[in-house]
Amino acid sequence: MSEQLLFAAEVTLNGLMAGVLYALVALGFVLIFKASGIFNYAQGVMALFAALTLVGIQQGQVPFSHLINAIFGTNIHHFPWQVPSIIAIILAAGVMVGFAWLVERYILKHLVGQPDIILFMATIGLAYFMEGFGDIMWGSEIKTLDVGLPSGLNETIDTVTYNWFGYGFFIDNLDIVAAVIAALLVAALTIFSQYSKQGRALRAVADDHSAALSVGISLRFIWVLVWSIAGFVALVAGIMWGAKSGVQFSLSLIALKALPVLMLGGFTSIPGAIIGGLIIGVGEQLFEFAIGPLIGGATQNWFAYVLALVFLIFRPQGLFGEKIIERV
Amino acid sequence: MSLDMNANSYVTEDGRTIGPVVMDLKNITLRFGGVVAIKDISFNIREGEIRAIIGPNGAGKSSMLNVISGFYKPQEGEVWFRGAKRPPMRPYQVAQQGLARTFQNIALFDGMTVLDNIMTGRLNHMKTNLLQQAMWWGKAEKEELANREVCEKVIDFLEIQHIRKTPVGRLPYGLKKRVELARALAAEPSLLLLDEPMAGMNVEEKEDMSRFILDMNDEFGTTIALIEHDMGVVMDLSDRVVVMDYGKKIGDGTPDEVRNNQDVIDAYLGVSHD
Amino acid sequence: MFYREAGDFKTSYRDDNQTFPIRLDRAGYWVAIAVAFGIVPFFVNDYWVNAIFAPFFIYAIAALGLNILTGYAGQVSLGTGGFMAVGAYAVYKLMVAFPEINIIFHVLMAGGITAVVGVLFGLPSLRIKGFYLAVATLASQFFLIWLFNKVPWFYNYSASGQINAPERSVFGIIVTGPNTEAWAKYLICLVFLVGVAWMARNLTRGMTGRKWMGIRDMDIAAEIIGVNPLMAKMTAFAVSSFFVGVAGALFFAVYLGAAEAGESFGISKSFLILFMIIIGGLGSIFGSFAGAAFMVLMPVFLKNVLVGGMGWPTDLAAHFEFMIVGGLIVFFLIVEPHGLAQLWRLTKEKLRLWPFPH
Amino acid sequence: MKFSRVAAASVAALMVGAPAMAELVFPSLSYRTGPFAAGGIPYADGFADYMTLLNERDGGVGGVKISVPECETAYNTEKGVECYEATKGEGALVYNPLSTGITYQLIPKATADDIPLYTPGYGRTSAANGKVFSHVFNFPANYWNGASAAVNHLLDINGADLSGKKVILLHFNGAYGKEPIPTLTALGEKHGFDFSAIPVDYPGQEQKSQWLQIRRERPDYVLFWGWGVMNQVAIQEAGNIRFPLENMIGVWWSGAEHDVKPAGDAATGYKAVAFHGVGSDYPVFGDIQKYVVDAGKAAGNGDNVGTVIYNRGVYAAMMLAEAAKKAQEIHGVADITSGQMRDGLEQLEITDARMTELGMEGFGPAFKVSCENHGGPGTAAISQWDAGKGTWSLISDFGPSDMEVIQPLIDADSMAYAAENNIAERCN
Repeated sequence: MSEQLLFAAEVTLNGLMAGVLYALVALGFVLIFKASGIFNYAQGVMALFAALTLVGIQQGQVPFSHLINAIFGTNIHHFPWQVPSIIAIILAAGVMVGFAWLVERYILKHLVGQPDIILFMATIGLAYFMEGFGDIMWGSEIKTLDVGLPSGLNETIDTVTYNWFGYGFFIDNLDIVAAVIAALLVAALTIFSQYSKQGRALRAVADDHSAALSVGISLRFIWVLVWSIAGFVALVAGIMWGAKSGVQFSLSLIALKALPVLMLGGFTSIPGAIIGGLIIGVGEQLFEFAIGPLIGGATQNWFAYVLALVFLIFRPQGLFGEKIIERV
Repeated sequence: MSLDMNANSYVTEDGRTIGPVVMDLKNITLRFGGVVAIKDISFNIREGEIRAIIGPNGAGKSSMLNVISGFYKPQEGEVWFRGAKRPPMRPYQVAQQGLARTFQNIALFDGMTVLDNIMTGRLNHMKTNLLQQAMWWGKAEKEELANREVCEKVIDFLEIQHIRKTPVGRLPYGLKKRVELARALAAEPSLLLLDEPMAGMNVEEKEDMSRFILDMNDEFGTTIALIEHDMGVVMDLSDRVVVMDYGKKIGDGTPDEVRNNQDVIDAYLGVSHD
Repeated sequence: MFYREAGDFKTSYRDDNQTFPIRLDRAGYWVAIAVAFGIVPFFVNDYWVNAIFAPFFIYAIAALGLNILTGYAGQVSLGTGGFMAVGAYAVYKLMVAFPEINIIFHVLMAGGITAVVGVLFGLPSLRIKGFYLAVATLASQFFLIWLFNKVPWFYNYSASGQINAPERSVFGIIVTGPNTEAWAKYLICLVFLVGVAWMARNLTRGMTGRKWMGIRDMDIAAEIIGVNPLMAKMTAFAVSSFFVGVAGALFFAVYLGAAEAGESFGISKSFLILFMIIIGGLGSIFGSFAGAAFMVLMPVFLKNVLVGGMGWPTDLAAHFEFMIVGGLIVFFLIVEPHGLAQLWRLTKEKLRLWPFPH
Repeated sequence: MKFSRVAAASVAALMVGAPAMAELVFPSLSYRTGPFAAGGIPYADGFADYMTLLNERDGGVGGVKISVPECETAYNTEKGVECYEATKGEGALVYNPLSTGITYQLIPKATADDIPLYTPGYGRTSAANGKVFSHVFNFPANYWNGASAAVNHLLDINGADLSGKKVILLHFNGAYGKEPIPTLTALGEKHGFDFSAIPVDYPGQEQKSQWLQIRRERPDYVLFWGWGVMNQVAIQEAGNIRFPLENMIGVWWSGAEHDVKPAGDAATGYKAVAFHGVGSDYPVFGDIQKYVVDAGKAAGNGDNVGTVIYNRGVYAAMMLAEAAKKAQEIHGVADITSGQMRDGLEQLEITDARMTELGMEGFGPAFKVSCENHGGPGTAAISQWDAGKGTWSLISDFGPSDMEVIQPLIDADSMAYAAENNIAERCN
């Protein structure tokens, strides 16, 4: 194989891995959109908030210490303990469930029946609120997240590919772990929605709101449930991205990576989110590899959007979205 | 009574003049995927008449109206308007030719006032460009006021002066129907399409609406094609009636002719098709 | 008791059509204009202009632009920052290339260039609707910023990629550059704002505005009654982008004096202006003003209260600001989806009946 | 509206509430929030803590107390402008906004207002030319010095021969990141190494393709100009692809503890250019601990003392305090104005003896500012990270940079600015 082809293959593989991470974020959007028709812009901030909470619990930080210190003139920062990762993850997931309940109780309940775009803008407001809230609760300095995930070059793949092609492929261990976890998550969600009572209710609501209501499914319960699941997905995404870069403000910007994935895959389709994520992941890496050097590079920020845009012009409902039928 | 349907124009019993054919539909077939909504239907609409399309639910009446107003493109057949075959065109171009319509599920612009809604009916009569409108003074204002006068006439005619400045979203159903009619009428259309103008109304409202339809036809000479499934009302109002069932035309003629048509009676009494 | 329409009979459609049908409103409007042009310029200092008036006026122009697109024509856009950048870079290139032409024309031409770009990026709106369109406009945001960063021609090959506004004057009064007097800066922004607001008002009360609102409220019905959706959407994109471009041009040339695409016109700018129109009121001229004033004044106010008044650390205050902005957006959407403008209208309606509530 | 009246009242209160007694006002335009908070917090803390130390230990400068009004910019230019205008009225002596974008806004404004700007290690590089930029000071070193220092280090470890070597600059795709490109291009021609640049767009969370490219091209050295989350990701990715980190050199804004810690042990050996000392092994930090932190007067929670960016804040504050002292000497008044402060900055002289006196022996170079040269000596050292010990250490002395290459670049860029803005040359 020629060298360029090998490089392209390596880039493609890495693009697939990156795509899995994008899909993970997009998954949270799809869940909420399916169940409630809300395009939840706050999903990225939820990932940040979940990761902040995880690190905060892990390191025994005192929540709101900044605020307490400012008001009472005290100087407290940490509890005298550290919490093991697994317990911290469970606690953080619990916080996300509580958060879901609060969102339903104080926001969604009051916005039932509003146009989609109003709901969308409400989630933008929610995102801002949570950003400030997360910072007040845990402080805005950068935090190192370590739950024991491996990272770095995968030796086996490197050696095997070197023996085959004379060029060792680079695959990040963290990406492999992320791919496995994402696969497990999707499998778990599928099983949950197929075989559990709540899952069936969830699918019923996604299918037809009013019909589901008429057979006695509590919409409010479903919303809390789905926001909790989305919160958990956000926690997983937050761990994956946070392990890469530390937990900080920029983590919330990963939402921007997921939006083109959604456009491509359709807002209502879980397979769409995954395949869309893979297409975007591979597409932007290959574009940067092949075309990037010709036009000066740093194309990742917009390429995904332009790709999705061009695609949408030809298929307005996305890859797996339901066909739009217009009526009067 | 003897009417020569093939003559270019004739005078009805009540003294109105019915002119030549305005709209001629020839062998229209419309399919959605595998479902045939309209199957090989032909009929025409004459100038000045009130033409009704009736039929049970799902007969394809609304689809027919949508074909006429250009929203659906039939797979087969031709639409002739004012003696010329209508080329494929977008709905707004159809409207520019002088068609106006109302909708079964009211399609008013909820965010605008009654007056603004009615003014939208005038949009094919307004010619100032973007720049002139941005500057307002002069042409744009003059045109706006001239068209406002037309709308005020329609408002007077339909007796909705008191709600002129009310946002449409706040109106009750019956008034909304009336505003929608006003919007269509304000366009001074050469053919007015009414999609179930009396659906969901009580008797009193129905009477009002019937009166407006007759007056419109009478005073402005507006050609009207309407869909309705209240047989009684239709028979009183219209000059000629098309009856549809399962996408097919099963009857066409004066109300009396239709009333005595065996197929029509079967369809309305629910005789099974085998 | 004095605020009512009784006794204020309209004898022509022209009178009935005016912007402020109530006499007191009309008077208030003229007083506000007179004060803004005749009195304030004599008292403003650098702080008031640079921290409050200039950003308020310029954001109000941008908010008017976005409100036309989103509030009137119903097309949600998250690309406002990118279009402001087009205005800014266009005015920079024009100012440098044609120093002999008056800056007013440069700003207007920058608006025109932005309008063309806006129409170009608005074309997909014919096929793509709702959220898909909102997300698609992000493509223009990211692409434009990347472009201005990447192509050195836009910043005249300067080492750092920053653009600096050279000194230009109108009727001999310097309006750009560091030596601009506070009042000159204030007045030039005000003149543009009044002009833009007047145009926005005219367009929205006439047939153009009705076409936009028709597309917004029910696009299919609008098309069937005769609105050409292509023309309606494209004029909305063009007019909106023109205003946003003017805002971007003023933002760079008059207000900041120096800019860099990613930093000054990033995605947060797009969101900021979207918030302005949500809080102020979608589909309302007054709302664009109210929203811009609110979003400019509130941080300054909060900072002075929390940091200046209560002695809190600046970071806490900044975090609170985020929470309050976010909370207010949610609050407004729940309580009053039509924003400050609607609250204002309701207040006036109450006032009209006062002191006899029935 | 009622609301605006309240706002107006509070603004007015803030503006009228100018200090009753004489104070030296050094506003701190900080960013403790937003995407760059990780760097903004320690810097603001260091800056404020040193000024507090002077107040507590020495009673201010020349007997006049110092006040450091802090204003949050969130690295946002408009907020920066607002902060500038808000604090200007309080009698601000000098601005140090820690943001290249805000600096560009303020250069013309501050010059017109006769207030100096002090931008050590950032801002507009060509402002080192005092003939054009009368009110801007960026001593002791700027970006181009930093680029040159990195190349000098490479020359050192390669026996002064870089010909045929491949050097890649991985940079933030914005004004700041593009600064070193002309210098490095020129140096590449001079020393015969093969130079190319790879941009990373804001925020830089995802750099896989850039690092795959680096892995393919196998450069000998990677130079790095990043800020914010880009730093952490880049160092981590470098470790991931097994790029030898001792061959990666960051600029001083890419060399703080929080940049390397997320990468863990893999970051050991990473180098960064520094223009001041690292660690807390200087007597001044003992004083800060004693007079400021232990007295509960620290700006932050005190655990930043001795970190790289904190030290930079301290260093900047020290320079300004020294310049204020100089200004007091020149003009013979204790309560100086911003114009006098400018004179103090222009005639500032830092000697080794004075550094020792300040408890900062060897923390930075000795130098003298002049009317022509506002950029100082342009010296810089190389520091290296040891993940095991968790500390940075200097592995070279503060060496000079290649002014032969840099000076023409400074002259060309500043002259272009002068021509564009009709500025007459000073100092003649």
